[in-house]
Amino acid sequence: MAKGKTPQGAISIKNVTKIYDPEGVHVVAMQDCSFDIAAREFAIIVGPSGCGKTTLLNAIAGFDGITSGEIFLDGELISSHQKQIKPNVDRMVVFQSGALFPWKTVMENVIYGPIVQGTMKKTEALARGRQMLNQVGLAGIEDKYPEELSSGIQRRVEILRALINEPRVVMLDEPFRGLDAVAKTVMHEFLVGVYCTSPRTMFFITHDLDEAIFLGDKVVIMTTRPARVKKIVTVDMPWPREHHIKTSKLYLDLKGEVLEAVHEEAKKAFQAGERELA
Amino acid sequence: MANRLKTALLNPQFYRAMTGIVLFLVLWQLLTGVLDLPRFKLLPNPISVIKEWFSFEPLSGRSLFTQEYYLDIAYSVVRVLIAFSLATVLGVGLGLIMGWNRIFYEFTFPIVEILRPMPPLSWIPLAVLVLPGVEVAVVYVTFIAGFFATVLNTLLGVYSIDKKYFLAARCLGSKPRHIFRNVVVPGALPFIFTGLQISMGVSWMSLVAGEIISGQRGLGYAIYEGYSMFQYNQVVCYMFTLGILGFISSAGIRAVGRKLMAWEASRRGA
Amino acid sequence: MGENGKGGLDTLPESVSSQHRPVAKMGYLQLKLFKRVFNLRTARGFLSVLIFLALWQLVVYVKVPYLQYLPYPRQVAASGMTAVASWQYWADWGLSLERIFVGFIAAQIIGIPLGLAMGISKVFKGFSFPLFEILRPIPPIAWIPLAILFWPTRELSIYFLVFIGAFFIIVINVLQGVSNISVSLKWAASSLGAKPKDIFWRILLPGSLPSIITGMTVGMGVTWNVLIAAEMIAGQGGLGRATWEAYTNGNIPLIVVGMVSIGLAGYLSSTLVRWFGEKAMPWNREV
Amino acid sequence: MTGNGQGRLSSGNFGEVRLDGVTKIYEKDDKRQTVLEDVNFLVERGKLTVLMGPTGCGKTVLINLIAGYEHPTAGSVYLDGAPVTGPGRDRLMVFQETALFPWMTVYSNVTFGCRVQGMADEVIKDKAEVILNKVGLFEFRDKYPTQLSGGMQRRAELARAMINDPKILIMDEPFRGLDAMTRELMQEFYVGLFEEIGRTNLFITHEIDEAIFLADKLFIMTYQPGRIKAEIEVDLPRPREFHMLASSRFMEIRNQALDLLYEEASKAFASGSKAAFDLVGALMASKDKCKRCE
Repeated sequence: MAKGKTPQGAISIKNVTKIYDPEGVHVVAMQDCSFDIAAREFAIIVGPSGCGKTTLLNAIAGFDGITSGEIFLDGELISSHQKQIKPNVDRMVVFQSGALFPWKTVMENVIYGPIVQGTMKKTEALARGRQMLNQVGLAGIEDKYPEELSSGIQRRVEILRALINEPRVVMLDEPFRGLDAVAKTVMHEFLVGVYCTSPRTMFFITHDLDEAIFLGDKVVIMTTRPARVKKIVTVDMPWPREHHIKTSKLYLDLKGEVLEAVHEEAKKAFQAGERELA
Repeated sequence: MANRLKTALLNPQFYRAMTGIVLFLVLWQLLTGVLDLPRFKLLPNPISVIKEWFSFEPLSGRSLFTQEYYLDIAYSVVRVLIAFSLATVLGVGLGLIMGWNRIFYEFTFPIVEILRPMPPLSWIPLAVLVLPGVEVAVVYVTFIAGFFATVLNTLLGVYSIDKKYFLAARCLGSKPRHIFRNVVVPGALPFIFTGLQISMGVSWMSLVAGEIISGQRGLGYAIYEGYSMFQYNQVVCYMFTLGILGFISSAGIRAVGRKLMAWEASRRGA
Repeated sequence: MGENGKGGLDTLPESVSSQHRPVAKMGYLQLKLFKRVFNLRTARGFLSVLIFLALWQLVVYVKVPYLQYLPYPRQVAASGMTAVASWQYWADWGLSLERIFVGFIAAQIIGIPLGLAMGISKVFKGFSFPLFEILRPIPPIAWIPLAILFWPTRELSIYFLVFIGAFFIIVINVLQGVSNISVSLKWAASSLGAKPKDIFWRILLPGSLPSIITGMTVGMGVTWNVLIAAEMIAGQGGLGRATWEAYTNGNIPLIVVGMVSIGLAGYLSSTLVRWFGEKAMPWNREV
Repeated sequence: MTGNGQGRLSSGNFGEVRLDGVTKIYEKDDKRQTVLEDVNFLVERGKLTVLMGPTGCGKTVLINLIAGYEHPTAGSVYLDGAPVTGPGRDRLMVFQETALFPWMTVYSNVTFGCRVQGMADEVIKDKAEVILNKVGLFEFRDKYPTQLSGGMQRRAELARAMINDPKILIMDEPFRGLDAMTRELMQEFYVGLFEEIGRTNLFITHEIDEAIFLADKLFIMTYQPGRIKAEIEVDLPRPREFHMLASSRFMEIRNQALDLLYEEASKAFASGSKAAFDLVGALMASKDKCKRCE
């Protein structure tokens, strides 16, 4: 594997199956799910709740194993029934409700990775951190605690905390959920900017279809449980993505197509959900 | 500081509080001093208590201006501090390790759970007999009271930490020791300080009982001695002294807590 | 910031954890912990009790300094057997339990309405809470001399001491419970046409029930402490007294038997309160 | 517009709320904060009006004034011409955090209004059955709120409000806590219910797609002090379906609303409000040459 830190990050998922067995209740979360993500591709995963999006993320990140099938990262096996590579900086996760350490300041959070791994000396890490914060216009908040910042800014600091480690894959689990309309558009611009400056493979879970098409090179639509790939919609629009594409005909057609598929699955999941609770 | 006092003086709460306290004192004086009620007249009345507390030559030999008074306080405060710091160090340490390491928890928790319901004061007879000297026994009993409260709350603190912080730390390449120092300890701090508050309260309670029963110098002993020598004013003075010391110690813990958990303050201040 | 901005409760109440976020999960976590302990007890608990006994046996056998005066587990068991067989042992149990429940129930009957009143009317709280906060830090056992002085009979003064032990805790918990009821519940009720009495009986009381139960559970723990001290100092009969007399007669195994019995009695009464809590709040049960 | 359903569900006399020069000022120790200033606003009878604005613009205060939980410092709120004095069954609200009484079953929650009014038991039982079937919770009537999913809790609250046949139904960001799928289905259920009964509805949200999908009329509020900044007529056909989200008219309205919100957000940023800090990145982020395209 070329250790030259040139970001590769090609992921290939081969008929992954995941069966949960809490207290003997046999739940097939994912069944024969297969798809590939090219190196440095911005992949979006959409689908009804409980369709295994997070199961996939946990398997790739190394938080949880899979029942059968294999997952490769640049040709190297990282997850299968027997083998499960431990989480490391190559596969960084940005959590849904944000996981900045509330007891550390913004700078302490950003440089946590390099310091703990010993890949950078303190002074070097501080300089790199400050440079990254300036680059995205967040200079001046180095010594603030996460709780003092808006959720939009916390989300951006968490993404920087991930990127400073130069990961091969960045996985985001509905990172912009709960932000209001304006904050979301701001986050999209931020993410496009950061992705453009140093592109790397993105594994982005979301329910917001505008976000999916605006950011994605490829939108993978999952079925309801047991989850597998229902449809893959490729979005070939130029980078860096600009807001005015949202009124283009191509954009609207893609959105209609994805909306159709997702809504169908959501209905199925809803009936199943209600029955379960009854 | 000045404007905080100013706003305090202006708002009605302050006056209601004062009236409440003054009413209580007047009622107390009426019941014990003025009226001639069967049981009540045995009790010391506020005026005599205050006179005793502030006099230069108190009948009981103990007032704000006598050396005895401060000696008693010193005895009790030293004992509480020793017991409290022991309970904190051992309690927090044990609680963190139990919360962090599954196997250690499996074996130690049931033992803790067996000993915990035992009221600390039931240890007194055994402690006095087994431990060398009464002083150690009193400190031991005070320690036991605080120890269990601290262990349990520290344990709850570790369990209260959201799983995502552990996952995030591992993702960022932390080794177990990093996770312990950067996630477990800070994450459990709010609960630990809850435990310390409770532990301080319970320690004072056990100390007083320990001093009364084991007949050693200190505020608890002085209260009982005051009773047996019919110096009831002294008993009430010492009760309020204990109250004030209890308040100061928990205020102290809160202050340390606020400083240590600066990020907490920002959450409350935001 | 989901902080409940209400109630100036900055002095930390005896039992209730302080104001910041973890307090909301306190009840739930304890329940989770209690559940975990329960199934652990059946499986591994027994094993570690054996370890505890083995350790105890070893410590005494090897004559560890100071601990060599401890009796062997066997001796304690024997003395326990004789005690259990004797009528006096159960009489002490009965007396202690009676003292606990009279004092404890009195504290709830007076404490709960007072806590509710403070939580509902700001004016009343303005008058009474500062005074309450002055008396609260005084350790209950410091009340012994005044209690003996004031109350005509010994039993009454012990009831009073037990009352003091539980009273301050229940008032603080109820006050915390009432002030934490979210305002949207009160607004929703008043919009739906609820009159003040409806709001009290159907919203405020049930809403503060979880805190009342917490106050009772913690209060029970404290009252046993107070009772033991009161019995040892001024009591006649009761488990505390029995343990103290075992001490004065130098019968160490009986002391340990006394301690174990007190521990058991304390645990049983706390479980009784927790069971009562579970019954009183069907909606609170783990789903 | 489907006719007003005359079913037992509602008596059909729905209200109209007018706000006349309403101002609300909060005073804390010595600080005076003007939350709403001279708000003139009409919630039309039988229409679904949506209110949007940056966080901290006083949306929630405004509906609290309509519901009668708070009183205006100046100006007044009228319901069908009569001034609003306090909370009442003619103006019912579904709150952001669930306000179901946790200690009551679904049935007793829903019938609380009627029971407190002293209505006869059979009448209550009958009305409850109709409304619970309407929201699909009849089999869950003996469950406690904690035993329900998020979506079901919201539907129970809707039932609790609608059973009392209010003149206006106020929704304070009710779907905010739900996961996206439940949220979509709740939006569809809610707009279907509105289109069937035609009750006057005032809906608050900060999700732009949700606002346009539901609204007949969309109001954008200014940042502090809160005032009505603009009104957008949402002329999408009824009944609303999901595929409309991909229509070009939808996108036009969306961009129009987004521009208005942008202006307000930048004003909020200028005044340093924490929520507006989000905007920091956008105004300064410079995208140098994109390496992605090499």
